[in-house]
Amino acid sequence: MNTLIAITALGVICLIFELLNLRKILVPFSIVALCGILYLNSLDYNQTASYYNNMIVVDNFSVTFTALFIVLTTFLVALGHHFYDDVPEKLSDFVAIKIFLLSGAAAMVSFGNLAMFFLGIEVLSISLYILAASRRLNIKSNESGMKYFLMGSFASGIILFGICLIYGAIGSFDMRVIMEAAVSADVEEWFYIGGILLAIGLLFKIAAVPFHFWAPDVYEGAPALTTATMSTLAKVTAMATFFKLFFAMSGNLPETSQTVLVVLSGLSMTVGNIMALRQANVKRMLAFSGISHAGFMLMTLIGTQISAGTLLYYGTAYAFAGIGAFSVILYVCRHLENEDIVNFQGLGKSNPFLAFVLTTSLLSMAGIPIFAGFFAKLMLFSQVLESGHLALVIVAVVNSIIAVGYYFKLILAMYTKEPQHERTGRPFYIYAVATVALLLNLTIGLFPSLVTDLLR
Amino acid sequence: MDLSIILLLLLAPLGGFLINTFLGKQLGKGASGAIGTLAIVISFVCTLLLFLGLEPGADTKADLFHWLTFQNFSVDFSFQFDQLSLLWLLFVTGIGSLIHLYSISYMHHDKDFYKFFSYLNLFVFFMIVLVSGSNLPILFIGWEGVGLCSYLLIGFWYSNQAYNDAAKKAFIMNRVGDLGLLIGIFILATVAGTLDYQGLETFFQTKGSLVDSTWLAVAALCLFIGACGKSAQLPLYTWLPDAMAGPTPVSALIHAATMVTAGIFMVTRLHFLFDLVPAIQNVIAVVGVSTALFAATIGLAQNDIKKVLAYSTVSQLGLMFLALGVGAYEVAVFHVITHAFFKACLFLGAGSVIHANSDEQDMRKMGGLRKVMPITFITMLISSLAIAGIFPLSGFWSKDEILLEAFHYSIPFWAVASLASILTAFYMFRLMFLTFFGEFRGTEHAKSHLHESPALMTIPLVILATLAAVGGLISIPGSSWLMHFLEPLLHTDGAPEHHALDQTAYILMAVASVGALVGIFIAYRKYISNKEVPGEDSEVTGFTKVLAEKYYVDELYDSVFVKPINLLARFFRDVVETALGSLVYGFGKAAAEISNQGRKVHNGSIGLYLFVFVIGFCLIVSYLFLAQ
Amino acid sequence: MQDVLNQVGINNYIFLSVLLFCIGVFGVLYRRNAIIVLMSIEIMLNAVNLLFVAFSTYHEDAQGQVFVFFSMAVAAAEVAVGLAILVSIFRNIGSIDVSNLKKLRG
Amino acid sequence: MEVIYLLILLLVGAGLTYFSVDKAASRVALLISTVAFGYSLYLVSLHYGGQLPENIHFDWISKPSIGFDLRLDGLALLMLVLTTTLLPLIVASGIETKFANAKSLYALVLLMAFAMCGTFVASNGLLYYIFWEVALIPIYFIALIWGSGDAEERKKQVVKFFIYTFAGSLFMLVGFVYLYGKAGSLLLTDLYKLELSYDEQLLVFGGFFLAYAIKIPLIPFHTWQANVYQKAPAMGTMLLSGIMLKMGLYSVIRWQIPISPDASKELMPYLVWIGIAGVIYGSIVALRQRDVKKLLAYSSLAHVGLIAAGFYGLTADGITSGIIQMFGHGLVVVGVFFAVEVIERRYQTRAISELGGIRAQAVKFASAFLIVTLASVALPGTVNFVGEFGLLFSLSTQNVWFSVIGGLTIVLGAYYMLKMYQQVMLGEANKKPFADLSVTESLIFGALAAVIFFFGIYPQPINDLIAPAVNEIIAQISTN
Repeated sequence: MNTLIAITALGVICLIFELLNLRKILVPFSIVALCGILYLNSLDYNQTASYYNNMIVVDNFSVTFTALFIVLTTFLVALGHHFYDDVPEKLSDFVAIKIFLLSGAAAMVSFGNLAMFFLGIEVLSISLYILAASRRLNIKSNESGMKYFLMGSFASGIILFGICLIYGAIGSFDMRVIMEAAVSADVEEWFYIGGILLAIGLLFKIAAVPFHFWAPDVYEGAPALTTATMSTLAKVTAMATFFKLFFAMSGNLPETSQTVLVVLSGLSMTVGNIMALRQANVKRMLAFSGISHAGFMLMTLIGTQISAGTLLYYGTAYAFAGIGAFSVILYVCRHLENEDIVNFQGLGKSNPFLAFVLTTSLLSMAGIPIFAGFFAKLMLFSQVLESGHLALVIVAVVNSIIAVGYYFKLILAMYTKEPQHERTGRPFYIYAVATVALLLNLTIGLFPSLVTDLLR
Repeated sequence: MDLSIILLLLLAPLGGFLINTFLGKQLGKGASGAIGTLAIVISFVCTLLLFLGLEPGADTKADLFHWLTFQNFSVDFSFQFDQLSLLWLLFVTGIGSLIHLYSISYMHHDKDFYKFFSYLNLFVFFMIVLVSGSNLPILFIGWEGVGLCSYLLIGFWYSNQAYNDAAKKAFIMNRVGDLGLLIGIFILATVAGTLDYQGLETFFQTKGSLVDSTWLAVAALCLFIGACGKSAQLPLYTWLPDAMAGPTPVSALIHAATMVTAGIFMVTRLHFLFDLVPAIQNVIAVVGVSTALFAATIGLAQNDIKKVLAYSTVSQLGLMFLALGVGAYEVAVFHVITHAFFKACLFLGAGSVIHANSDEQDMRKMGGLRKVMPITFITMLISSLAIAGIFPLSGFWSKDEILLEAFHYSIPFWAVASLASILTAFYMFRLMFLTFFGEFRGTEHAKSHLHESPALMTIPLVILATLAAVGGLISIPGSSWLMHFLEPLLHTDGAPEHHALDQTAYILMAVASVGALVGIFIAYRKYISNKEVPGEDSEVTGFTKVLAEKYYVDELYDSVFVKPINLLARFFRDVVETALGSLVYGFGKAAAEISNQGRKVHNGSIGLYLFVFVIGFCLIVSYLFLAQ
Repeated sequence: MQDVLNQVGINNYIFLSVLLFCIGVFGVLYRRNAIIVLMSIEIMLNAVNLLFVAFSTYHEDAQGQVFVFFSMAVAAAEVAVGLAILVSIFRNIGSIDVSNLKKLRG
Repeated sequence: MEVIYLLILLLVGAGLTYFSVDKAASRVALLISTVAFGYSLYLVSLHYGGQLPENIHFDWISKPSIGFDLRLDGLALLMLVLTTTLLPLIVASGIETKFANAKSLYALVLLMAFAMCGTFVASNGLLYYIFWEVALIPIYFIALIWGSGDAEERKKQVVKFFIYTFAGSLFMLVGFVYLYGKAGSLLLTDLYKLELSYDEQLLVFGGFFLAYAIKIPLIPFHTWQANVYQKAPAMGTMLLSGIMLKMGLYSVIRWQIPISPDASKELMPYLVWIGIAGVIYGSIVALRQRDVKKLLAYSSLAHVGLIAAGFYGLTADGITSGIIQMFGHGLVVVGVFFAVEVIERRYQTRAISELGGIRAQAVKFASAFLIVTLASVALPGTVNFVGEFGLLFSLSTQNVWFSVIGGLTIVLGAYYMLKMYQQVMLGEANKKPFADLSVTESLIFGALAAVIFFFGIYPQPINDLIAPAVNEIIAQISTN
């Protein structure tokens, strides 16, 4: 709870900083403050508590995921230092929006009441609409924001309808009541319909097939840093929320719901990966890659013993790899019109370190060992195989193979071609974020217990 | 057995090889040749020492160290110097020494002189390993080793790709045989659990009858295939005539006297196995006698002096296999030895002739050389008489014994073998008459260079001619030293009738002698009286043409084996590889194509996106409710 | 209220809401004018709000009505953002037809 | 503990090399690899003295419970020695070539050696898998960046290679995951104890088979091989053919067969035929190649086919001989590819049609090339003969036809190798000058020849070293 308050307060302080003309130290200050909040958050570990009539429930699930979100926000804020060089007067707005976004994300994993859940998801979404459309004069950014907004609102409507039906069935928004209702035998039909609507709304947020269409367009059009936010923070948040809701409502779910999950998971992977093969724009490619990762993450919900630890690990691995990749993309495409793969040519020669970071990030996403992505996939396979879904594992394996195809397109461009552009400057924040992301990726890749043991 | 002598015997040629390989260039030709020759002479002396110190019943084995380990048997690096090995070693190192000596002069102008000696030394080394190994894998080391040296020496003049082709052909054909040999070895190892000669002999004597005779027959047949390869028998003989591409001393040493007899050696070594499978013995006899006749007929129409000798070698080897097939191992060995003498002499003599003729090998361009090269002429004449089987030269005794044994075994075999002998007499004297009699038919330039060869070359000729003349003494019917010498190994005392000098034997001897004389007479009529000279290749017609073209066997092999394999290789390379490759790419291409189609679906229209959203929504909801 | 609800029956409220919601959905699907699409989304949200209120009465529980305030506030914020984006789009391409938004595709 | 130092040495060595300068990188790498070689010999001496602990365990991951387990028995040690023997030679082979960004290249070479050594000693399935995959990444970059030929075509081939092998190994990973579900551990010994039903074994066997068949490679999974060998730089080709494909073969006897013995037994004839088909196919395709490296790649295909056939024949003799042949093949294949590199350095071509007449100019090189050529056709006296003889023998004990058909390799092998040698080396002196071997080059060939002949005459040390491991494998096959 303190964490949530502190985050919101930090957002307000950021806005005040602009008034106080302290723009120059805004980013370092926010980073330090976020680190402080991270510490604050860690104090709640192993201290389950609920606040305000169970509006907010702080447990290990929420603490660990919130910690991950804070770390990711720290990265995103740090990357923002250089990203808004052309509109310095708006820096504080963007930083503040990111921090509000974080508060929404934190609310989404620590809600104890569907009202908080709805607020959280809307805070997150509205922040993202703004960020996506934030390049006012750029038609692509506008289009991206508009598409996201229209479709996001549509999904919000569905979520709201779902909440409404659940409320109608049990007369409460409280998660404890919902969990009880889920296991009880006689409950109104609406309850299930509401659950399904809720799930579909969240499937939209994590961009699972067939609700994924917005993702590539929005990712491509949005400013790169926003794309980074969407593909790391927003995606993991939505997935964690989905997990939490699913866990709460999975009391006596019919077998068919598993089938649906298996099919959606397999479809998301396959569609995402195959579509990514022929993309020239890196952001768009990563959007499709994100769709396939959504499919992988859906696998955590499959099986007899679903494991939050696995999801946390997968999300962490995926997000760190994404941060690493986007820090390089931000660097490479700073002064360029688009993020096409050709722009990455020769990076291995001009900036070997960044090329290395991008390579490791991509290898991690592809699931190649010593990087975190490998263990993430391993645990998923292990869990799904135990529950007997060999076919899904095979699909996942085939997809991992396809994925290598497009990840390597980027690596090839970096190492086998000559640079087309002069690349100057060694922006500190980008290098720092890239380094830290790489180290974190390697650390949890070599010692996965560090993360998985947080949630047992 | 004195280990130091054995090691010296083995290692002297190896040392010679190493010194010549690494230091040959620095040493200069004189020292290089001397070291090469000396190495073999040392081995010869060692062999003599061992030979003289041989006591019946003594242990002849020398274990060096452990080599291969398998579950049910193991192979040691060990050698055995019993009667058979020593006999072979004697003529290998003996003739080897002479040929080395000869080569010093013969190869004097070659720029790779030292290489030649290093290869020759290596050859002798492997030959020693081959004959003195005490088990089949060691024999196989020598077997392949001599094959390698043969390859190196046939292709000694590597600038000429035709020679290289011949070398390659020799090696590959030998390997076909080697595969057979290996399979035979494997079966023996599985059946008997040992590959040691003594162990095998014990096994076959005690448990031979318990073993499934099919396996024994297969093993024996496979081993015989190996022998066919090395000893140039049908159908694997075609490499030997081509092997004449090598320098003449090589032909003398490797392709006449020693290496090609390895097959006979091996069969003799494993006589206890072959004795158990009469069917295979029959096969051996048939192959031997057919080869003898087949090669002899080809020999009739050859004009290259070395090719004639080569086919003669194939034919003689066929006779030896006939002897093996009829179970007369000691007779085969006897013929091996006499053949080594006279054939080495013939080859060296041919070398001498070629040397004098400015490297011309075509007999149509020779003639009348007896006046210029008397020593060469006389030594070759003696050897030719010996090979033709004229009393009392060595060839008479050995060939006669083979015919005798064949007669006792089966009269058709005898008849064919006799025919081959008559043909031999004919083509050998065709060679002699064309080369040494009449007028010189070469160019004026060549004529001015004609000369008798230097002493280093004639001395070996004389020694070999002497041996060819008197070598038969080691096994004169009635009192055969050779038979007694080999008796501990071959246990020939069980078959005394082999050497009974009865009336039949005398008649056969007379028939054979008359036959030989007839052959010589025909040659005389044709080439001396009528002064015929074989025509140009293009003029030859009819059956002679078939003979001159060696029955088109090479062409047959080419179209049955070589071309199809190469065709298959092309097919694999161009079709199968491409197909497999594109199959793998196909997956990638298909995925990319689906991706391209999918991109059309993602057309940027919010309406479509939401439509799919709603469709998906409806599908999920309806599935969840309908499926219940 | 309770009486009215009892007379009409909760199911009818649900049907009405669903109907309204579907009208909203079809509006979003078939209209190209961004403003109308926005309004359709509002219809969807308000359909739900209606149902919230109905359920709230049905359960005699105030939470549902409180939730309506939440959702209205959120919807207002959303629309504000949406209109802002719409304005900047209109400035850039001079049209508010969503079918013109096809630069991002493939 | 000791073996960990070796791994650390290679890893740190890779780092040192990367942070050295381009000019000195090859020497740094050579130094490190030589030290590694010496150290592995020291390990052998410790092993013989019984002072080398066979199993090493560190806690690593708590859930799933995976330890950092290494196992250094004779078999693993032999593979380690093979790797560290070849490594200095491979590094030395590049010393005379100027590479762009040499420090990265040599760092990758050492990194790859590190991963390969790790693969050989890892005794926990996951650790093994990680090393296995990590070994793939350096070779990918080595082939991609320092390879030869048209860049687009090379890219295509190298990516294909990576995806293909990666695809195979993922199925192995599924196999491991499955095994973990059954055994609750991935420790080799635990997996050996596992009693799986036939169908379960079949599943695991199949997963592993895809990985190994592609890596080794067996036909028809070989299509990456020739092209990558051709495109990769000499060093990469040597690493790939000399060591990396041994990883696949090694894994067959260490992981695949003992874990799924019943499936192996049931499938034995088919697997052996696949291996033998590779022998014949590889030999025949090699006959008509235009590029020397491609020819040698197909010859390698034939050789490993025979080794695989020996392993899948499931006899102690076959496994022992196969291991010896792995050792021999590693040496020889490095030798022949180095010979090609020597030619390419001087003539800038590998097209057979453009070569010939080298023998007349470079006697030393001709002899060296001939020696490795002959070793490749398993002439007695070379370690390859010991291996091939044993392999064919072991196959003959299962079915004589195995060894008759498989034995055709000695005929066909001689055919294509000698044909190649003739076309490349013999004939009229080439018009272009060909400098004879330099000192470094001579030393590399000399060292290879020495090892080839020594173990050809005296293979007993290898036999002794691997006998316990082979017995364990055989026991595993026969008890289950």
